[in-house]
Amino acid sequence: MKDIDKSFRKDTETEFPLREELRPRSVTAPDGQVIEIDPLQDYFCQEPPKVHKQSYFKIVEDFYNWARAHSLWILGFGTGCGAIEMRPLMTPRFDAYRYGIQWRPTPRQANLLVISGYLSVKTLKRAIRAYEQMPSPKYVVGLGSCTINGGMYWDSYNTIKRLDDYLPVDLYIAGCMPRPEALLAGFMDLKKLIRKGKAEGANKYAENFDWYKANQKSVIKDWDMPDYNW
Amino acid sequence: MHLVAMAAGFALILLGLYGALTHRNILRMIVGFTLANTGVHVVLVSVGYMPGRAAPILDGAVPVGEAAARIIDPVPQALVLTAIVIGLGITALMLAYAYRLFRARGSLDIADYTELKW
Amino acid sequence: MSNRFSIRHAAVLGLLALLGLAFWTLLAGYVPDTELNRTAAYYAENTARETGAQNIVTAIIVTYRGLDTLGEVTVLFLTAAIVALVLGQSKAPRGGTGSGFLPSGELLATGTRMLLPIILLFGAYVAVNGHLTPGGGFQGGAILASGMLLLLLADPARRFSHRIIARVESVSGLAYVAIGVLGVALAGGFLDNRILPLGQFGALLSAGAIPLIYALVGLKVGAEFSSMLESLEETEDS
Amino acid sequence: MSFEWIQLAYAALTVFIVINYGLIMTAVVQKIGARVGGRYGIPVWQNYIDLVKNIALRSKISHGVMFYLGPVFRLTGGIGLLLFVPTIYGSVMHQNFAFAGDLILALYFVFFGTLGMALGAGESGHPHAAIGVSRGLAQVTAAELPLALAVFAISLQYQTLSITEIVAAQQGGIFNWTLFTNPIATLAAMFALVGTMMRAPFDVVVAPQEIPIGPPTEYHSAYLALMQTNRVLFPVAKTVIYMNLFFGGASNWAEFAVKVFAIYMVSVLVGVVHPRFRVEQSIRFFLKWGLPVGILAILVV
Amino acid sequence: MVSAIFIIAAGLGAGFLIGLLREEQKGAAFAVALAALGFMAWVSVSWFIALASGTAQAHDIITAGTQPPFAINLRMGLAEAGLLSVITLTGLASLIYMAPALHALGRRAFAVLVILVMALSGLVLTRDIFNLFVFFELIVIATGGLVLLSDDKRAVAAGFKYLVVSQIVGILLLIGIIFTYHAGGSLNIDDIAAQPMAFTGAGLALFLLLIALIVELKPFPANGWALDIYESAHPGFSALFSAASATAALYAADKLFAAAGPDWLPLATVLGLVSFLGANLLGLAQRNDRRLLGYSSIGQIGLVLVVVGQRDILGDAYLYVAGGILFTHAVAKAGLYWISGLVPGRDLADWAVLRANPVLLFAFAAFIAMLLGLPPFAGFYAKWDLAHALTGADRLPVLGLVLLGALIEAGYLFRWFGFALKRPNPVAFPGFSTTGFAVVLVALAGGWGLGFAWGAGSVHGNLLLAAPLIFALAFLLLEPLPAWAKNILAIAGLLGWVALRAPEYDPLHLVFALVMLAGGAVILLASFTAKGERLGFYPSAMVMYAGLALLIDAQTSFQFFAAWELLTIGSYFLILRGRESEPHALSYILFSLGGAFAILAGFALASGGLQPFALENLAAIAEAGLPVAPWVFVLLALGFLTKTASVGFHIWLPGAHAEAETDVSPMVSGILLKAGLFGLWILLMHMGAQRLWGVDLTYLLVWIGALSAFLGAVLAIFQEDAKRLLAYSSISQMGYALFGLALMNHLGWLLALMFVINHYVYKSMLFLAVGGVYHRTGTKLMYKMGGLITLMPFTFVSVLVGIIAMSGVPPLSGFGGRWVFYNAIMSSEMRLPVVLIFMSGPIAFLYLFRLIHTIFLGQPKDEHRKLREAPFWLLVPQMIFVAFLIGFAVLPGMVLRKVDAYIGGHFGDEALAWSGRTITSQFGYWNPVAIMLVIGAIFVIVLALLLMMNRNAQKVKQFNIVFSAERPFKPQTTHFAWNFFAPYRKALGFLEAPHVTRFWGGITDSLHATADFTRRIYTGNGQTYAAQVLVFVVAVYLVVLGGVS
Repeated sequence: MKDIDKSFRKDTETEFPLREELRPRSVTAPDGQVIEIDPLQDYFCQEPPKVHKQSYFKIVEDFYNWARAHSLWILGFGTGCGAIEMRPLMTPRFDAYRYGIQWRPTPRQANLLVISGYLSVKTLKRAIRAYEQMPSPKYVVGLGSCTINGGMYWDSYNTIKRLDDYLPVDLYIAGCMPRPEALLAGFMDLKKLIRKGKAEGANKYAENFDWYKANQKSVIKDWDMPDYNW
Repeated sequence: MHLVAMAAGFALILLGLYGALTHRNILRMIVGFTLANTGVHVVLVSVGYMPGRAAPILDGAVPVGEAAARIIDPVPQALVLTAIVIGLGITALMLAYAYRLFRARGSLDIADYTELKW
Repeated sequence: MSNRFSIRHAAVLGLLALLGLAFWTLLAGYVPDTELNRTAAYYAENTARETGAQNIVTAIIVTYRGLDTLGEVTVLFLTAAIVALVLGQSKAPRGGTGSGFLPSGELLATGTRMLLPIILLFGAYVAVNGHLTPGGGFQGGAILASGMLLLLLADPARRFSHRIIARVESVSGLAYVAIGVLGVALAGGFLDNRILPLGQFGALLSAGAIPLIYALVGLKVGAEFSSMLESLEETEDS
Repeated sequence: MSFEWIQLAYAALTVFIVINYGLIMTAVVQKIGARVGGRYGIPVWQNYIDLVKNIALRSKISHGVMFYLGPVFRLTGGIGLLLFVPTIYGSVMHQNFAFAGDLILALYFVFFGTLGMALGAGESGHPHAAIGVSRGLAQVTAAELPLALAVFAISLQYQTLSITEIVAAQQGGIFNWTLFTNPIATLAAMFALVGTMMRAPFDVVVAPQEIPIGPPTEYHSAYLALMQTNRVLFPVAKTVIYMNLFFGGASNWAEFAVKVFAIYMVSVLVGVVHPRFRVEQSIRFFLKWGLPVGILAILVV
Repeated sequence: MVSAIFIIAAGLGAGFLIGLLREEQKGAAFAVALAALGFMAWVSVSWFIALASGTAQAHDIITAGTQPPFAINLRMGLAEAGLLSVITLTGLASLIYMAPALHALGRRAFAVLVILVMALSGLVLTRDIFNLFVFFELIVIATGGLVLLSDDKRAVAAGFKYLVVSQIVGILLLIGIIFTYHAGGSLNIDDIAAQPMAFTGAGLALFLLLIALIVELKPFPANGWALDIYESAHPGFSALFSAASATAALYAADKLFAAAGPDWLPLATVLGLVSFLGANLLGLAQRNDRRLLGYSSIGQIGLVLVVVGQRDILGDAYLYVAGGILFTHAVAKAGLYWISGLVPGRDLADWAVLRANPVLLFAFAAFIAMLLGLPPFAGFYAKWDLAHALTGADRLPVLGLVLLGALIEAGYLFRWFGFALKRPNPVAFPGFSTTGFAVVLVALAGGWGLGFAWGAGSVHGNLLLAAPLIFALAFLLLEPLPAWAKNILAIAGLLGWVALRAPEYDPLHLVFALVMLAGGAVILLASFTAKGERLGFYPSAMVMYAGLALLIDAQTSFQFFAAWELLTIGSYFLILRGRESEPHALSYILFSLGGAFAILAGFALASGGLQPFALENLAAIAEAGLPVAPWVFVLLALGFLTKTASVGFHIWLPGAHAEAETDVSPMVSGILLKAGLFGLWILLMHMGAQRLWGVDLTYLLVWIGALSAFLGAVLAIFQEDAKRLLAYSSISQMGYALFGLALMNHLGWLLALMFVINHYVYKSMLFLAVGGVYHRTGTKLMYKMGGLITLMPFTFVSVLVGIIAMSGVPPLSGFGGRWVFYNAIMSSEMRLPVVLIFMSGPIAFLYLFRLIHTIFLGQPKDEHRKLREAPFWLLVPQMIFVAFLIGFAVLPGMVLRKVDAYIGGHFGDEALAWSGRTITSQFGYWNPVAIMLVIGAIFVIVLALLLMMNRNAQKVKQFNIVFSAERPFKPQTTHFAWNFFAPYRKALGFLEAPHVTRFWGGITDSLHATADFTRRIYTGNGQTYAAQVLVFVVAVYLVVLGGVS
């Protein structure tokens, strides 16, 4: 069930009009000269993401990976109903803190993005932005069936069906929805991946940047942001 | 006697002023002031008056040698002449002004000339 | 302008009553002198010797307080000039006024012709005899001007030459000032009458420059009054 | 007191000890909090891991020079504060650079890091950072006031501004501590301690979800690592001042560890049992309760 | 020497001669009048010179060859000669000025004018009361004629009203004369025996005489007729009416008061005061220029009448004082009326046309300064001596009221000047008549000449010979040069003066000299930015600097006060140059003048009327423990506090500093405020602590300082305008300095001194930086800026250094101030005010952060994208300041050590020990070098660490921020700047309530309301005016009667 089929892609030929505030405009500077503003170009860094090499010494990289594995900072961003299962993780019952897991409110300080359940196209845009703003190495965990194949929304016009078409998913946690225990188990597995140096989603994303972008743009019709959100 | 003249003079002044301050017609005001001026003149001469003495002219009636004892004070008389002439001058001037005012607006009411105020 | 007794009237009355209080104080405190004060006494004793004038008042006016008199003459000069200025701006075109009046009648015209020389003569007499008898330049001048008034009454349309009047006025004024200045040069000070000999006490040509000054004053006053009368006469409304 | 080169090594040692102490102590405090809440809590070495992780992050961004320098200011402020105050009383090694200035230097140097951080946060261009700074500065003006008054009170009490001399004056028994000789000043100072530790109820500055943690919103990787270092160092350095001024100082590292921990726990204890204040509420709180105590302190000295 | 009688003879002769001319010979009439007036003026002036230089003696001129009192005599003395000079010269100038109008009226008008001048001369010369009357009536009639010159149709009515009132005056005068004659047997003024104030006979006669003459002086409130004349007459005539007629009438009154004896003087004093205050108060509500000048004339004549009332105490100085005020007034008022003739509109704001001609504008300013008795004009010397005489005789209420009236007058005059300089020009420039312009210039020259003459006659030395002032005034002549040339000269002059004088100063004075003058030169570097000629800037600035230079040099109270006034005027004109500064400049000058008057009163009180008074003598007063000492202290302190803008007197400062030009703001903030501190310093150094009603006044000052520091800071954080923020911060900083000074201990003073230096540096720097930003962005509102750090990096650095220094954060120099502060309060007994200071410290941090954040950090605005760095010459002084701040931070001892020793000499202690690089006090120690090194080392190490770890950081753009997975669209909505400290406002916003502004606003509003209400007594009805005159007479009569009995 690919998202990119005829029935899903409606009306791609029509140019989607830019929002008012994103259209080029001109302002007058205090000294009288007129300055042309192109909001999409001028305000954002256009640099594409880089593939970051691993450390030269394997032992150093292993040490770093160990640290990364034991310091999973999740971006506090609930995309779907699965978010409700995330909260109990921090309660005394599950206490994910003991594994070095904690929530961060800003993508700059998070390195784990949990897509918690179905992801509407509208939210996808935000998820992409949030993901791209996280510093690498960064990890994506797809939570629940919806991120794997659309789940019960398999035929929805407005949700994506396969998360790894759009973001480099390191790990899916199946279930509808998965219990906190399953989440913990998933995080443990993620840790293992990280320790092994296999969780290089960020580099993968950078390497296949064009492919991901093409996929993303094919579903997000009002693509009104730079290609990479620094 | 002298007091009567002086009192009359003062009365004339007050009367003239009363007229000048209560009548809004410019001509009547002028008349009032003329009256008051006259009063002043009367007061002036009455001050120089000394009972039983003669006018200060040194003719046969008053020989030079006795002048000091026989004549009244000549100074107020000299002054009053000047005062009269000056009063006349001012009155003439006021009349001319009255004419000018009347020509300008066709009114002789002093209350009509109050554009300048505050 | 109502004749009603209003608050304004009452206020003015009150005000004048208070002013009257001051006057009353003056009046009540007034004690007439029994002897001449020192100024008057000086005049009584020295006028004859110093000025040669019989009429002490005239001596005071023309000599001792000559500066006042010069000022007085100037007041008239100014008034005449200003009345001309004030009225000059609303002057009627030449010949355009007075014509509305009816002729003043035979009686007045004839009377004028008869009286005028006498009036002029009398005026001159009063003016030049000021140092001897009551009278003087001012009185004489006024009499002269009354002659002029009579003329105007008799013939309202009549016009006199302003230039002549003005010349008379100015020349006599200048002469007066010149006499005053001569006093500085020749005698004891400004307007000292002793620039001319004092002459015989009681004679017409005595008392130094006093008769001369009074004659000038007479001319000047006459001219000034005439000038004022004429200015008034020449306005549009007359 | 004069300078010798060896002091550099001593100072480095102090910094090293205090950073490690801080890393562990804050983790322990968090663990205690977790235990109170029935959780197991983070491992005590979690702070080290986070630090390494942040340093090990590969991609970094910069918003500009001040953004870059912000954490530098911040950590310099923390280390400087630590080093301008003698850590261990009587120890030659841990006098640090106290010869450079007295208590006043320490008090004012507190603002150095704050200023730098605020500038850096400002250049990040994030409105939430600015809002956080606005709140933080607004709150600190009121919160620091009782401390300033308390410091004034005890400098009057001891007639000196030298921290060493103040500590010296408190030696010879627990009842020589300012805590007992001048309880009012101590109480006033405690208001400030609670108010400036960025813990509840005075932590609206970093309100994590409303204005994603306020000033450091844009900070990450090594920037964040520096700030984390400061986050463990600075409270300790500050607590050292409190310890020196009010609690008799420390004559060895063990005493240091205990006292700093105990004083630090005051703000933790207050924090865990109170909900959060809005900024104007906390300003009013300090003016209504902290200020009078402070004024009383300077009046009764 | 030609006898004075020829003045009268020439006047009369010319009058009659003109009568002889034909109507068409107007040119000849003009020539005759010109010759006559020229002759009269020549005689008068030659007499004046001869009498003043002592080559001639005063003498009587007798007429009719008879000695007075039997004949009229005239007197020619110094006063008469001076007055005659003024009258005849004014007449001559007016003749030239009015020539076209006189031509239109006819040849007689020339005669009238000449006779008027003659009569005025006669009024001055004559010694005979009846002769006085004659001349008086001549004046009345001539006035009645010349009123007609006006194009204004209403003038006729005004003339008539005038005649009506003159009738009443004439009546009173005649009755007075005749009864006076009756009482004394003489009409000569010299024979009038001094009378006690009695209300019978001679006394009452004298009263009538005096009151008639006073009514002729147009006393408030019996003066509606005069105002109408002033308003409607030809300006040339109004000039004559105000300058010559009033002057002559005043002298006539003076002659009689002199004769009437000391008993009557209070009458003159009281009526003069009523006139001075009343007329000036009503002037506030005036919008018509000529009527306003009329009010001012009446007020000024009232003032001279007050002086007449003080002739018993002024003694030899009487002529000097009265003449100074009277002559200056005559010249200035004539000049102003002549200017008004050149201005087509009658509203005050219509004077904006003067902007087309800088010379006229300068003349306007100079005339105002003359009227108000500001240095270096003659009125200033007179005012000074008057104040001293009044205090010497314990007539303090009189002094107070005179100063109050002067302040009100200053209010409307300076407001007017503000209109002229700032209001939109309502009409096209009409082109000024050359003769009118020339006549104004003559008046201007006359005013300056008088100033010189009075200075030459002053025991205190001539201000116009003071080198700094000459230097400053020279810039008037240099105005055509380009600005850069003038700037080089100005800088050279300032530095040269400092270099010249520095060796003679003690360390304290040296610091102030360096800050004010050398510092001024540094700020002037920024003025190289200006293009063109920059008219008016350099004279104003240099007068201010001259004032400052003289202030530091001042040895006596007079020198001090003169310098104080000079710097006030200079700075007023400087502030007024700002674009929106009109109301603020006005409130500045009013507070400053109010303060200056308090200082004047204080010095007068201190000296007890004895001059010259050396500033050191303040110490003697304090030591002697005279009961007057605390009052001297209070008055002087009040004056200085207005300059330092302490709370309560601070409302002028924010606007004045914020709206001034870019390079002016640092001058008035960084430098000018220090003048107030300097004054306080002198005061406290000499007088020490004073107690009033058991209250230690320095304790009060401490509180004021603390409150200023606190409230200034609180207000600053709520400002949106960057320059206003800095301005409020100045209030706060001056509060600190005041606090330190008032602590009255060694360290407190050192603290104040550090603030003097530091505040100069960082506030100048910040004002220049913000000015540079304003220069580029065109706005001062901070929320309209943002993100300028990359565009204006140098400016950012200077602001950064500035705010670090200012907030007292180590390692920069502000910390030194805080350190000294703590040591100072510890050695003081003050506890509670310290709390406020403690609060204001962190609050300062708030507004400073806001300043740097909202301008330089955050999101740059679209329209500022291509902004360039501030102009080079604005940056130069800033970088000098940056270097200085860092240098001063490391090596404060270079400056402070000597001053410390000096202050130690004063207190007799040694509060600080300077060993090596460490500064030790009784309580603590401070090693700036070590601090700098430690912090620098740590900073470098940490930075190196970060660079190592983050070397490959990606530079991103302004919207690359995390935004809750959204992204911002516009910088405007993303820059958190407006109402930056909203929570603070919620908590402490009540402190922002403008109580002080409301208080002063209430005072000015009620003054205006009173003025507007009271002036309705002038109904315009001639009859009412006549009644008012009578009411006035009767009322005075009754009051005096009540007083006597």
